[in-house]
Order: sequence, then C-alpha cells, then structure tokens
Amino acid sequence: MENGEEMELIRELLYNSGEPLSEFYRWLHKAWAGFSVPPVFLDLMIQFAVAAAVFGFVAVNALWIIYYERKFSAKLQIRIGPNRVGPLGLLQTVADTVKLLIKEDINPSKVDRVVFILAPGIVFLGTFLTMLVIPFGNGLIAADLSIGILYILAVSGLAVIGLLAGGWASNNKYSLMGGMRSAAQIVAYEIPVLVVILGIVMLAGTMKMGGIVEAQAGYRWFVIYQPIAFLIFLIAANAEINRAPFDLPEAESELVSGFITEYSGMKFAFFFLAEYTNLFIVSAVAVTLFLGGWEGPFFPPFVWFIIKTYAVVTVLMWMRWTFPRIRVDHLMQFSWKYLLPIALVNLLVTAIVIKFI
Amino acid sequence: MEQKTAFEIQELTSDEYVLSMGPQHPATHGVLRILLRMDGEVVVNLQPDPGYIHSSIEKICENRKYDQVMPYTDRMDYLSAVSYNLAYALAVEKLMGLEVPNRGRHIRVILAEMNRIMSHLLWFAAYGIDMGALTPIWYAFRERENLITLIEMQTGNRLTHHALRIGGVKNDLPTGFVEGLNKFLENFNDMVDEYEALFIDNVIFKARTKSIGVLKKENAISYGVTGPNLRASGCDIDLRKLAPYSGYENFSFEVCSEKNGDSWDRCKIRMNEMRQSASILRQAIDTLPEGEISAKAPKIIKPTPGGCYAKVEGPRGEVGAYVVSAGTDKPYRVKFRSPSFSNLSALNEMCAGVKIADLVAIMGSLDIVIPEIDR
Amino acid sequence: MNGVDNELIKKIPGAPVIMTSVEWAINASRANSLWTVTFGLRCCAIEMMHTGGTKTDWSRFGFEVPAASPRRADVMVVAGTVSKKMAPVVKRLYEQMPGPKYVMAMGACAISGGPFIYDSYSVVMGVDKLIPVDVYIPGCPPRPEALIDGFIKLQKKIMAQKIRK
Amino acid sequence: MTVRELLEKIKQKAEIEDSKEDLGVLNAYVKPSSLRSLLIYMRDSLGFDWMSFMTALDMPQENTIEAVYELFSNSSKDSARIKVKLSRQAAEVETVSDIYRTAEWHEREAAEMFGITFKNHPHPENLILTPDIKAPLRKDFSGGDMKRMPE
Repeated sequence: MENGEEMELIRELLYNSGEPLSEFYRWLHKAWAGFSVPPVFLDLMIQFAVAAAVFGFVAVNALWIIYYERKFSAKLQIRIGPNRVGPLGLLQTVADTVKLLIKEDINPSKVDRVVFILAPGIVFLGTFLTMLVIPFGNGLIAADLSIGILYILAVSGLAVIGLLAGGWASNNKYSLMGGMRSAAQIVAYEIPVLVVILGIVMLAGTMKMGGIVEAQAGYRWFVIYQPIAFLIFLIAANAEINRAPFDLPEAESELVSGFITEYSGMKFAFFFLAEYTNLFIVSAVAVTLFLGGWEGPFFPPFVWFIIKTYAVVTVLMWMRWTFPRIRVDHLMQFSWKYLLPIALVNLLVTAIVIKFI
Repeated sequence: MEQKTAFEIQELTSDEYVLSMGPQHPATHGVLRILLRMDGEVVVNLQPDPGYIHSSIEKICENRKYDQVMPYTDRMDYLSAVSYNLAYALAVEKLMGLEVPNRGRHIRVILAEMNRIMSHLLWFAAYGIDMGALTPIWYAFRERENLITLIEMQTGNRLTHHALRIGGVKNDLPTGFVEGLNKFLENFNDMVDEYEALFIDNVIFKARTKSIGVLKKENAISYGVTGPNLRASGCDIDLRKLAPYSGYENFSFEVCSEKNGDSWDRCKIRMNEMRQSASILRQAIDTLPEGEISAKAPKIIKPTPGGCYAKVEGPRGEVGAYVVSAGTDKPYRVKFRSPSFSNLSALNEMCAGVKIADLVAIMGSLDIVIPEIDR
Repeated sequence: MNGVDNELIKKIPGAPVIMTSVEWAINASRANSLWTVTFGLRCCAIEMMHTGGTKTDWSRFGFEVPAASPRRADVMVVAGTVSKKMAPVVKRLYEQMPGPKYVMAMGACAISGGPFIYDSYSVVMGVDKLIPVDVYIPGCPPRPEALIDGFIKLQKKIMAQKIRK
Repeated sequence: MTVRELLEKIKQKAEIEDSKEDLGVLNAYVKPSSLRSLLIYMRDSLGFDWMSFMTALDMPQENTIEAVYELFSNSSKDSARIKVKLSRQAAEVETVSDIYRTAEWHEREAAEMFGITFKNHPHPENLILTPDIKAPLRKDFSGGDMKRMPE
C-alpha cells in the first residue's frame, strides 16, 4: 500500500468513520463465513466489543470529568485543587475510585436488600444505555437508531426509578424525601425538554441523532434558529440530572445526602459515575441538537464534538458553583409556570414558521 | 440510652412523622439536635434539643481564680472571643472599681470590631453552604485569614485569643499591626459590595429568604432576641449606642436596622454591620491615643462582695456576664448570658408551616453558635 | 497475618512481587483519598474549615470531599470537646463508617479533655475512651498546618499497612 | 428613675422582703407568691420589657437558693434585679415563662442546673443535661467521676 493511500485511509477513518466501519464489519462477516459457526455469534461478539468500548469511555470520561470539575471549581474559588497525586493531581480521581471500590460495602440491617442493591445498577444502566446513541463523529455512533432522540428521552427516564428505589429502600426518612423530590423534579422537567426537542425534530425532519447533526451542516446550527429553546434545554436538562442549583434530591444542607445517604463503597461509586456521565450526556445531547454536533473546521469530527461538549459541561459547572439552591416549590413553579409555557409558544412559532415560510 | 422526650411521645396525626435533625447534620452548625414534626416537606412544629457540647464552664469558673476564668470565656464563642472576654472583664472591673486607661479601651474596641467582622464573615461562609451556594465560603475565608493573621500578631492565637486581662489588654499593638489593618480596610468595603452582589442580591437567594421566617417585634422582645436578629425586626437597639461601654461613645457609626424581620433582612443587616465595623476600625486606628494599656490591677484579685451584670454587644447580640463575688479570690458564681441561647429559643415562633429548606435558611440567618448555647 | 510473608504465597513464583505492588496500590489509593466526615464540635471545627480554606487548601491532597453522611467517610476528625451527651452519638457515627476507617483526635479536648479536665461533670476525657484514635493533633485549637501535618502522618501510617491474610 | 424611686414603686405592688443597691442596680428580694404580679406590673407599667436572663444562686450557708431575674428597660435604660429566696430542700416557684417568653428556656436551664421546680412550666423536661446528672451547679454537687482541681 502506498503511503498516500494509507494517509487517505486514516483521514477517511477520522472524518467519515461510518463507511470504513461498515466495510470492516462486512469483511469480518466474510472471514467468519469460513468457519462453520452461525454469524449470530459474531454479531454478539461485535456488540459486546462495542459495549465494552462505550463502558471504557464512560469510566475514563467520568474520571476525567470529576478531575476537571475539581480543578475548575478550585479556579473559581481561588484555590489550587488536587496537585499531589500523580502529575498535576491527575491520578486523584483514580485513587478515589480504587478506594471506593475496595471499601467495605455496607448493607444496613433494615434496608430492603434487593432493591437497595439493584438501585445503583438501574441508575447506571439508564445512563449507560443513553450513551449508545451519542454521535461522537460522522458514523462514530454505537447504534444510530431511527428514533434516537426518542430513545434518549425514554431511557434516561429509567434513572428516576433507580433514584426512587434507592431512596425508598434505604429506610431512611431523608433518603425517602430525596427520592420523592427527584421523582417530582424529573417529571416536571422532562416535559419542557420534550417540547423543546419536538421543535428541533420539526426543523431537522428526523429523529435520528446522525440525521439531526447532518441537518445542521453548513453551520446552520439550530441554536441560531432556536436560542430560547437552547436556554430552556440547558436549564431543564440541568434540573433533570440533579445538579446544583437544582440538586434538591441530594441537597446536602437539607437532606444530608438525600437518596444516597445510606450508600457506601461501590454502590455509591455507581451513583457517582452515573451522575457525572449524565452531565456529559446532557452536554453531548445539547451539542448534537443545537451546536451542530461534530461539525467544525481543521480538527477531526470527534475532536470537535468533545471540545463542544466540554464547553457546555463548563457552563453547567459554572452554574453549579455560582448559584444557591432553589427551593422545592419554586423549582416546580419554575417548570410549570415559566419553562413549559415558553417552550410551548416556542414550538407553536416554530411550527407556523416551518409551515408557511 | 436514648430517652424519648415529651415531644416525640405526643400523638401524631396520620400524615405526620417525626424527623430528628442532628446532632450530626450539615446544617446545624455544630451539634444541635432539632426534633421536627413534619407533614411531607412542611414543618408543623419543632423543638430544639441543645446540650451536646455542654462542658460545664460555669461550674469550672466557680473553681478558678478571677484571672483564670478568662480563657474559658474564649471557648464559649470562638467566633467572637473578645466579646465574652470583654463582658467578663467589664463585670470584674466594675466590681473592683478599676478604670481602664484610654489606650487599653481603644485596643479593646479594635479587637472587638475585628472579631465582629470575622464572625459575620464566617456566618456568610456558612450561610452560603446552607443555601447550597458553595463558593462564598472561600471568599469569606480569604478575608478571615487576613484578619486572623493580624489578630494573631496581637494576641498570639488565631481563634481563642485570650486577648484581654482584668484592667486592660495583654499586649500593646505590635509594629506593623496598624499598617496591616489599614491595608486590609483599604479594599474591604469593595469586597463586601462584591459578595453582596454575588450572593445576597441573587434572585434565587432573595426568593428563598424574603418574607421567610418572619419574627415580629413584640415576639422578638419577649423572647429576648438581640443583635442583628432583633434589629431586623424593626427595633434599633444596639448596646454600643444604648449603653456605651469601653469608649464606644467616641465613635460615630450607624445602627443598622430593617423592618420586616425576615431572613433576608437579617442577612442585609450583617452585611451592613461589616461596613460599619470597618468604619469604626478606621476611626479607631486614626485616633489611637498614647499611654498605658492596662490599669494596675492587684496580683490577687479580690473584689468586694456583691453582684454585677455587664453586657456588651457581640456579633450575635447581647453578651452578658453576671459575676457574683463573695469576697474571696474565686468568683462565687459566673453566669454568662449568651445571645444564641435566646435567639434559638425563638426558632419555633418563626418556623410554623415552613418547608424544610426554609428551616435551614432560617437557622442559618439566626447565626447561632452551639457552644455558646450549651456552655 | 502479613500477606506477603505468608508461606503459601511464597511458594508461588512471582506472587510476593505482585502482592507487594497490589498492596502498595491499595494503600496509596487509600492514603490519597481520605474523605472526612463533616463533624465539628467546637473551636477546632473552625480551624478545620480554615484548613479547607484558600490559604491552606487541603483539596491539594485530595481530602476535600466533605462527606455529609458517615457512610462515605474514611476518616473522622473529632474536632472538639466530646460531652457525655454526645458520646453515644460519636460512637454510633464511628460504627456507621465503612472500613477501613481512621480517627483523628484534633485539639486538646479530643485528646484528653483539655481545659475541661478538672471540675467538669459533663466532658468525656478524651475521645480515645470511646473509639480507637490513629493520630493525635495537639493544640487549642491546632493551626491548619498542624491538621495537614496530622493528615500526612496518617497517610504514612496507611502506607505502612499490610494486607491481612 | 433612681433606685430609691423604683423601690418605692414596686413596694406598693409586691411584698418586698429585703432590698439593697448593688453597684447602682436595685436588688429586690420578693416573696415567691407575689413574683408573678410584680413582673407583670414591671413589664406593663414600668417599661421593663426586657428580661436579660434568669438564673439562680446556691447559698448553702443560708440554706436557700436565690432565683435571679435580671430585667432591663430599653426606654429608660434602667436595670432591676428581682430575686426570690427558695428553700434548698423544696425549691419551687411559679413559672414566669408566659410573661417573658425568654424565661422558658432560662427556667429549664436553671431547673436542671439547680434542681428548682417551676410550677406550670410548659416544657418541664431537661434542656441541656442528660437525666443522670442532677443539679450540678449546687455547691455541694459531686458527680461520680468529677476531678477536683488540685490546689
């Protein structure tokens, strides 16, 4: 193979990953045909590999995002932040994770044991499944479902079951209150998000995540057409993932730690992992829907996707470290009285504009 | 081991449940237990249960010589140790008929006002955490650290200063103290403005504190609430103006007061008081008189028999010391009147029908220090 | 018993080397991620807060995560006087922490009762009467630097731990 | 209002057993039976709207416990110290927590510290101490493990 061809292949792989990947897939199938094993097993293995890759990304990304948050908050607070463990403190979160995993795992005597153990798994499962349809680059997506965005809404709703179950199973009044709060909060904020996304789907004409990004090609990003929707999405999504100023389910000064009060060791690590992965997912969805996804000059698509996502993550962190916590009834009023009506009007205007212009 | 109080045994309606907040809870500023009778998120009724840091200070004071009592006064309210020092020193000096020289009184005022700023800064920091704003604490602690460095130059300790002696102060101001204080005061007002804009004037913060935890004026007086909490209820009583001590009559400052008596007013007053204290400090270092710092107190202090109650305006309100002498070298009885004790007793009055988040906001705005309640 | 010195493990070729490095990795992650339960009792609590403050920022060492719930804490800094009314609560908090757990007695009161030794009817004379203490930090109250020193001493102690059989 | 004038005024309303001036503050010993009426009168008619604190003094040599009520008037800046002598064996006095609400907690504290019973108190249980410590501020208190300061 010539040198130029090799470069071309790498370029192709970086910028338009979909085609080479499916070619590779076809090649694998052809090679597999040589053996006398049904191709189902190959599909299974490939799916397993993809899942492992996504899981690896989730874990590494969570480690990095936690480190980033610590450093970023330290900058806001005129501090230094972790700098002792490893170079620049990069291994700090690794140490934390290893410690959490080898910590004693307590199941308090009066908890509902099965539900108590299942809850972190459910929460993490919801997050993990959402990760599958995030388009990191052109074709770099684990499963480009035709109903991608609907799938995200559906699966991310799974987390609330875990939160509520964890709060209930802990047999702790604070936990129960935290679980109830999270249920109410997610129900209230899921609807504005849904309405906002409807507008985007109308503009893009598809529910496919890749399709939505392609509809914005040529720098016709939807944030230009739907600035209000973008703001509503940021606020509501931030509330949905329970981060300050909407961190009512685990409001430390009110409910100790809300639904995670009784959790320790590995189970807590799963909640923690889910929380930070959710932060990434929300930002990634915002980038996909409003900021043109992977589109950008000079760099390969997935680099642009990560840069944009982390920009949104930074904004969300900035919000977290600046605002005081909202009270629970204000939170509900804010969603039902302001966000939802504005989102509906926005949707109506979008519909009229699309229909007549 | 745990005994149930009458509050817990009372019959509950089918919607209610009892929630025990504390003694180890992030919002109780130390170890205070509050028994809450809740209906969902709403507080129906509550009963504080202090005493988790009771360390028998009043009993110890009866068995110490007059000057040995002073270190214990630091440890009741470590945020404004000088207020307690001052109340106790004033009471004993009154019993003995000692007159503190001008410079000594001036230094006392400087230390007391520095303590007031330090205390309010800590309140600001802790209130931020209570309200879920996690950044104010670091800014407040930066300022506090500057002040602590200065006060450490003077007294040798960061929190429990033991700065005063009966008859005056322990040390004269060290070299570099006045310059350092001047440098601190230069941009302190700008800092307070900035913090106020960042936190107190925040929309979310206003929504959470305005008309929450209203304490009516007559209730405040009946409950013996003092300090910023009283002045927020529209009663501009400040002992520095009402019954001046230690030369406060020579300084010009405003008594900050508000009308509504809600949490936001209490916050506003503390921010304003920091500015007023800075102004007093500026006047004090400009008009610092020369001379002795301490009156000549006898080696063994033996006041004439009798009782004396001296009170000063601490950061949290009226700090008082009731010293009874029996003519020996040990006080017969020392009773400290702590402002948080009375302020906390009015909590139930403010909290009927609020949410649990409001309860945290109200408690934080009262600015209680637990060891001061328990002693 | 020390895992590395175990006779059985010694027979497996290469096992002691692996055991030592695993031991090191486990200890290093434990030592560098000490989450404190926010447990302030008296004056020392304020100095503890100052240690987390801007000047002596303890997040540099990774101690910054204040665990509101003892279920997630590794180290309990007993900062202040323990009264007899508080004693059962301290014990219970310690029992609620997951192992391996460490306790630091900060300040004279937590070490021995401090200024409240004599004539006091309600103070526990030192928290080591109730729970095992790993590091004592003297002072009344100790400076933030002293607390950080105590943390580093605790780190050294953790690094010297052996994996039990 | 001087101490003498104040004394004259309250003498008409209550039975004063004894009185003295202590560093410019009136110390009036009132009969327990007329304590409540005196405090109501002082609050409503003399402007003593403020109770700074309430505590007690143990006097084993006289076999009495004195309950001390420190009053203050914001308008006239006068202080008054009302005292009630109680017997050590059966220290009992009417509560004043409905007159001055702040007395509720102060009385609870005094009750557990000195072993005084306040009749009709709304919350007679302990405020600060655990129930196993009884009346520690009495002069003859000796707790189980209380170490005395060596001289």
